[in-house]
Amino acid sequence: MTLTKKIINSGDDVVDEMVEGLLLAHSGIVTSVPGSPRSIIARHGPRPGKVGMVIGGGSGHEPTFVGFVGKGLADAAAIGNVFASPPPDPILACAVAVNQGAGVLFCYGNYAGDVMNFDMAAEMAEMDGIEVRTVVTTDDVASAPRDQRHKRRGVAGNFFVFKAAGAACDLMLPLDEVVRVANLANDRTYTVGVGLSACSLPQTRRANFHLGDEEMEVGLGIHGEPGIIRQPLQTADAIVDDMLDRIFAEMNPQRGDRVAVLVNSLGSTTLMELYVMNRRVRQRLDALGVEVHATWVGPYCTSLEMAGASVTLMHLDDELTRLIDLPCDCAMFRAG
Amino acid sequence: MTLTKKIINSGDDVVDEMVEGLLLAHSGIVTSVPGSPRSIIARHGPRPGKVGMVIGGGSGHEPTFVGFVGKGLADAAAIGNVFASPPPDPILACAVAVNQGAGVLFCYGNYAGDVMNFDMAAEMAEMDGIEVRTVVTTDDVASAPRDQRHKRRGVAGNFFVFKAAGAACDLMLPLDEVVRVANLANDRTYTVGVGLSACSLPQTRRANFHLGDEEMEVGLGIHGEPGIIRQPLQTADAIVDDMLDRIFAEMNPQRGDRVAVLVNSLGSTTLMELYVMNRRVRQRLDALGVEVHATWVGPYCTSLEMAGASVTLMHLDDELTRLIDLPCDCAMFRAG
Amino acid sequence: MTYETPAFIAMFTAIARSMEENRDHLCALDGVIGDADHGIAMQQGFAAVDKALAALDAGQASPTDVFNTAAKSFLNAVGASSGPLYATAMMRAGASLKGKATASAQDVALLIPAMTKGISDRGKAQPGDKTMLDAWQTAADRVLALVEQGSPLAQVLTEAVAAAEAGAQSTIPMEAKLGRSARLGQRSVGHIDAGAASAALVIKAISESFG
Amino acid sequence: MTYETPAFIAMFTAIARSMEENRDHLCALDGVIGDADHGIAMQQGFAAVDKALAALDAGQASPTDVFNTAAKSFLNAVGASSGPLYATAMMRAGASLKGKATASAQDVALLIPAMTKGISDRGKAQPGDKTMLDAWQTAADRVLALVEQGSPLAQVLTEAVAAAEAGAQSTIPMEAKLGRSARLGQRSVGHIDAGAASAALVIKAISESFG
Ligand SMILES: Nc1ncnc2c1ncn2[C@@H]1O[C@H](COP(=O)(O)OP(=O)(O)O)[C@@H](O)[C@H]1O
Ligand SMILES: Nc1ncnc2c1ncn2[C@@H]1O[C@H](COP(=O)(O)OP(=O)(O)O)[C@@H](O)[C@H]1O
Ligand SMILES: [Mg+2]
Ligand SMILES: [Mg+2]
Ligand SMILES: [Mg+2]
Ligand SMILES: [Mg+2]
Repeated sequence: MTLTKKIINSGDDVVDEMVEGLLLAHSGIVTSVPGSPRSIIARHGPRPGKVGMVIGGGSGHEPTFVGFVGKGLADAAAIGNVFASPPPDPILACAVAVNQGAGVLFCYGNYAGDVMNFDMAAEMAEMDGIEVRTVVTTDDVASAPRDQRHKRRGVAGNFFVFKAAGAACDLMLPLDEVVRVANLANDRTYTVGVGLSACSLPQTRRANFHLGDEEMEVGLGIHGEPGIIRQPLQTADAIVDDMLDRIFAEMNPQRGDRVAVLVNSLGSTTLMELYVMNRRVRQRLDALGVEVHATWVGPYCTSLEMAGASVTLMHLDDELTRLIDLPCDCAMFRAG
Repeated sequence: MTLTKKIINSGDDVVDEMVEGLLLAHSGIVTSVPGSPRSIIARHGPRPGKVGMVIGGGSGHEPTFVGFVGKGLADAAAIGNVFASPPPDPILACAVAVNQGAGVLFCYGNYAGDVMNFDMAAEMAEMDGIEVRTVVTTDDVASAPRDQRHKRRGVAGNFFVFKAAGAACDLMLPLDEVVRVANLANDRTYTVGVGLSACSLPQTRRANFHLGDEEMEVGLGIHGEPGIIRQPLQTADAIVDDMLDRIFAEMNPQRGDRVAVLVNSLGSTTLMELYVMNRRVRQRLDALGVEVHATWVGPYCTSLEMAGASVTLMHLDDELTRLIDLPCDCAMFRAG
Repeated sequence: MTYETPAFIAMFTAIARSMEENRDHLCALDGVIGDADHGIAMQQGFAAVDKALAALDAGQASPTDVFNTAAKSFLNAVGASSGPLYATAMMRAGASLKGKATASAQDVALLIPAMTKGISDRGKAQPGDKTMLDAWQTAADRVLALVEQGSPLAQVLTEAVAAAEAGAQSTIPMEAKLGRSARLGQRSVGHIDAGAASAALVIKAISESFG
Repeated sequence: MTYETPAFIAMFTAIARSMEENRDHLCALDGVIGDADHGIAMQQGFAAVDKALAALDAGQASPTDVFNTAAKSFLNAVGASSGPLYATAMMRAGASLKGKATASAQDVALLIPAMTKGISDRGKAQPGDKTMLDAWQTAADRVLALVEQGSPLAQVLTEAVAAAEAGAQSTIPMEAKLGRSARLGQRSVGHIDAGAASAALVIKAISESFG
């Protein structure tokens, strides 16, 4: 079997070299904790009395998570190997670095590995006298039935949950309030993704699953985990309709409601395709009389070079609207 | 032969549907000329006495060109079919829409089709009493020998030339000065790209060229035009070294010089890979004592879903530094 | 024999059909040394022409109107290199029929040199630059020679097709000087120019339409 | 027969070698229902362990030190699900040898139940959830039964391997309840769990190292 082609030096070094390159590129916005290069912290985030917000997870989803560190967003991100949760040490280093006495929020996608490692880091932080609270994101509608929402994966909707929670921290809300906001944001955020082709890990350079030439996988995860159904590739409109039907079934949108929209590329799906999708998203929302308050289109939560896309809706209320609108200053994200 | 998979409705409609979707997503920043949907104009760009700046070219390079329309950048972009120059009409509509009496700059990549269509539009604009001046970008070092720089293609370096010229317009410089700045920026901008895999047009959904499983094409164009040499895939460091050797041979960097860096994905090459490349770019510049004033990393000038990347250096002087630093407000670009 | 508006509309329909059939083939040719879209440009351009002409009132429109409408719709549908080149070609062809409600056999034959002039004026290519002009110019030269000799239209067109095909084939050993493939130098040698290949097909469709 | 620090270091070297050899195979298994990285995690984790242990002063370090060093280096190299699970397993194994400079054959045999306890405490999986615990628990149960009967170490380990392999195979018809494959429900049925497959290999390497 032929190996995939990547511009890397070695699969074993790729994460460390990526971190090096990104710290150089965005040195005005982020730096790393001395002695813990995979603990990325915002230069202008933490300040006295502010709740510190630590996000993180495996690499390979860039700009998630590293790109979302900055003033008004996350104060720190702990970076793992490709598709692997970071171990507790770099998470703890983040918590220590951003702790300003007001406690720390851990916010990350709901995966067994992340939960175990972040929980270990939380225990260690508590031993250091740092109060830690955790909110895991569970926006992937396709990943478990509605009555088991807590089992769902966190995917591109991270973007909205991090934005809202980061804004709450920036507004100097206390830890309890930040946790409430993060949970509220997560509860009101819904994502469905489709995959058109596999990605390949830099260490193996082999496709991590196989899809037929004409097939797509509906509901697949951002690590290539299988979804709920494999079917022939549809048109953009049909794909979006199916995604939105699944989201609407849960969100139950009413005329006059407001949403924020994220049309996200999993990697190699182009902006051209995403904008075609966004057109359909808007048609459907218009038809329901739902107002689109803001739209983001682009590769925000990727799965290496996977082809595919996801649509996320955040069902806004007044509080979330204000939080989403609050300016922020990170390396790869534009707000407002 | 199997067709590539894309999230589209039809190859014939994809450009119009993309434009629709992007106007909806970025309605605060861009709109289109009434009756000419492929003429995208900045809501807050044109103003009395300001030189109007019109960019444009084929689709398939997003966020180039549409993403670079906004205050402090281009006032308008005319959008063609995939990989095809727009015809004169939408270009003319842009010129008419942004003309504020101070003249209009046409700035676009140097391709036969673009030159013919923009020149026809310029003639038509002149007939309408609009003064038009043209600067074509020619940053692709690999596309012609040094003594035939005027024959070179314009590729990712567009980004820097547009930024500098757009800032000059925003500073209300007169047309002559804007043209001087655009030429200066172009003369000091150098790009080399490598391709790892082909892209496919939405209408044919067939790979538009063929590369072997272990091969890369050095110097290829952003439409998949062949480059200068086809060779086995190298490491990231070796690829960057080769790119920079070609750039340095022309730029002739001196200790103490200043540059802006763009590490650009042609489509499916990931941020992870680009940051690994950026690490090497910085190592090489550090070794020469060249200061990096600013770095951009990401998909800025793509070739549909092609795998590959380019490195662009802009050899800054004080004037260009100031222009590059000037804030701008477009849908997909972060300055400063 | 004389030719009126419907004959020219039919000619464009024939070209459109040929481009439709050859779209992917022409894209593949363009892919070797260019950007793989030439078939799309030609197909889309002539489909737009066909559509615009179908909307024309054939009773009212002159042959010149047909060519001008074709030029405009081709250009606006396509852009690219082919757009200005073919649009100018069609405008020159239209100009050559100016004021005539009916065209003679000779008028029809001279459309090919007129179109060639348009392509040459717009693109400023030289024969030997490895462009569509290599097909058009070879055909135009042959047409002019035969018209000079007073050859019948059927013969003129048949020989024009053969000349265009030879002109297209002649681009294979050439090094590209203009257009996207210009930067390839030696690497462009050994491949036919896509624009020259489509030119031969256009001329063939014209010939069959009047044959 | 008794076992000292070098024996445990050698055991980890043997595991590391096996994970190196099986990396791509384990990734492929994980790819079917997970994220295709399990082989990398195991290879990278045990390579880090091997490296950390090579830096240890074998004259100074106790068996417990070996396991604690292994736990720490595995965890920090890997993260993921495997990191906390195996790190906790190794810490429990280290604790079971606490204060002993030399370990008895029975101590060695009881490492497997100790590690299993760690995995179970950390991951809170139940047997039947289609995880690595299905291999570890089956092996641990067999070990405890044989130790109870006073069976010799060689036999205990040989049977532990067989039990682990059976436990791994038993995951094939199971529906996943935990970890990345939990959302698959029915679609996870019919495929072996990658973590269970690697667990059998780890236990095999332990067995061969002491056999
Ligand atoms: N200056 C020129 N004069 C004549 N023909 C040209 C010129 N430049 C390009 N061409 C022709 O155009 C063809 C390419 O057309 P097309 O693929 O439609 O446009 P683009 O180059 O914009 O992709 C080339 O194969 C060549 O024959
Ligand atoms: N809670 C758990 N308890 C025991 N084993 C688990 C648990 N969650 C996951 N696993 C095991 O971990 C394996 C996956 O490990 P690995 O691929 O290294 O981590 P990740 O899931 O983070 O990619 C699964 O095959 C399963 O055997
Ligand atoms: Mg993983
Ligand atoms: Mg083209
Ligand atoms: Mg072309
Ligand atoms: Mg895994």
